[in-house]
Amino acid sequence: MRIEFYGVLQEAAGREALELPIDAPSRVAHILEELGEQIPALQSHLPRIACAVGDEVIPRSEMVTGDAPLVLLPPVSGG
Amino acid sequence: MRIEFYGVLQEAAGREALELPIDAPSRVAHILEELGEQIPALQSHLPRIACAVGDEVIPRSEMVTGDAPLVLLPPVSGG
Amino acid sequence: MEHITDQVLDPEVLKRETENPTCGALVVFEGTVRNHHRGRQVQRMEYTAYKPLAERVLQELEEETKQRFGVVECRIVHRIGELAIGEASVVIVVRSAHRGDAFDAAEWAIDTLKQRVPIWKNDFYTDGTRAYQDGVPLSACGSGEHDSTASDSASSRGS
Amino acid sequence: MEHITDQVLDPEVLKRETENPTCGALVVFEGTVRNHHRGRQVQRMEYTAYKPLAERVLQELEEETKQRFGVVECRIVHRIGELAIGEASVVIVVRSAHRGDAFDAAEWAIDTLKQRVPIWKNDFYTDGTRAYQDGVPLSACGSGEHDSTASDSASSRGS
Repeated sequence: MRIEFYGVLQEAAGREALELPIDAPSRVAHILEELGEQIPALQSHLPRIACAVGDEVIPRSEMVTGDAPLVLLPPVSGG
Repeated sequence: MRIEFYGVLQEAAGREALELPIDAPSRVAHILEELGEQIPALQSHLPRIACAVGDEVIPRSEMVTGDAPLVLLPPVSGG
Repeated sequence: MEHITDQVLDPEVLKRETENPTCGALVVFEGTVRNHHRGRQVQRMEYTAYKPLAERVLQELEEETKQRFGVVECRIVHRIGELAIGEASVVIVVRSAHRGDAFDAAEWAIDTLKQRVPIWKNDFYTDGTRAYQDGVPLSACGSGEHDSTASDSASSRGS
Repeated sequence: MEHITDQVLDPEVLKRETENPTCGALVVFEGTVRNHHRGRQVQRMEYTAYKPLAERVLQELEEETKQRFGVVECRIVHRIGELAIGEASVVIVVRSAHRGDAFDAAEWAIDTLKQRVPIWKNDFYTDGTRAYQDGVPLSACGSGEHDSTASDSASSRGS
């Protein structure tokens, strides 16, 4: 499953995206757990991120299919 | 003494200015009284006008010399 | 740009005049001529001013706005003469470090301008008639003193 | 003009897009890049966005601002990419019949934008270092729901 990073998460992960070897469909919360184990530098960020697929923010209880990337959005600072 | 009108006062007085035959120095309140007698159409406006000489608004108790025109300013509506 | 002009107002000129690298917020207010007033159709508007006093009051209003709200820049220009529908009659530009101050300052500046500056609107209606809009009497005590809600210790007017 | 762009922002374009003869008030807010942040000297700024969501949220924010404050026009454009000191990162244009609504609407729009739109600032300091500014977590429930103070009966969001 493709995971995309934005903002400070790109720095923390050292990349803009990665393929996570995980069965789909899978619950967002589960994916984040796996991700935190693979990239420990992301751990401290995970409690405050939002997750999106396409133009929708989705709750962590949601199942995602992996057809589109799961996008991780850190706290926002626009304006 | 030269009197100048602005805004709706020009309409009411039917002119932009006039020479009032009055001795100087004279109190503003007295000048306005004379003016109201000369031009009755101004009467109803006089309670709500302000008076100025140059770039100063002056109270009705003030004596003016007539060296500069006495300027009559109706309620303002800029913006 | 002076404070009273018969030329078309250009906010970009005022923005360039006030450029400031310490500021994170810019608020521009423009009053524009509407096509209606109290249910009547307006065709155009004529503004007149008593310039000697209006120039001084606007200059003082810029300074007082800066002091009262702690904003870095404030410029105000009012147009006079004949204006078409949609044209700007007044432009206020405020710059500050933070946005809340800039909004508060710009709104106070236009509210106060409407009470203190010797300028008059003459509405020309589509039916061929015209009428001066009624307004706010200026204080006999001067431009700054008539507005009791505006007279607190933060006031910086000299008179 | 779209809602997210890497081009220099031009408020005059948004003003032309929103010209409206029924409006007497125009308020423009611009957020500009400051040369300092928490006591450190900033040299330039980089903004990034998650565009699919940011575009939708800004579009909805325009609509919600109009409905909530009864203003006639609201346009919001945010810039991304590298910005120099003094350049505008965001422009909000509001037009309304009366000025109070326009000020309130523009201020609410920028306050809410800062909480809802997936955009990030990266400060580049004069000492050669850089840092993402900390921000506001987006709600897991969607762009409109996390801000409890903004969720009253006047809200018009569809989601």
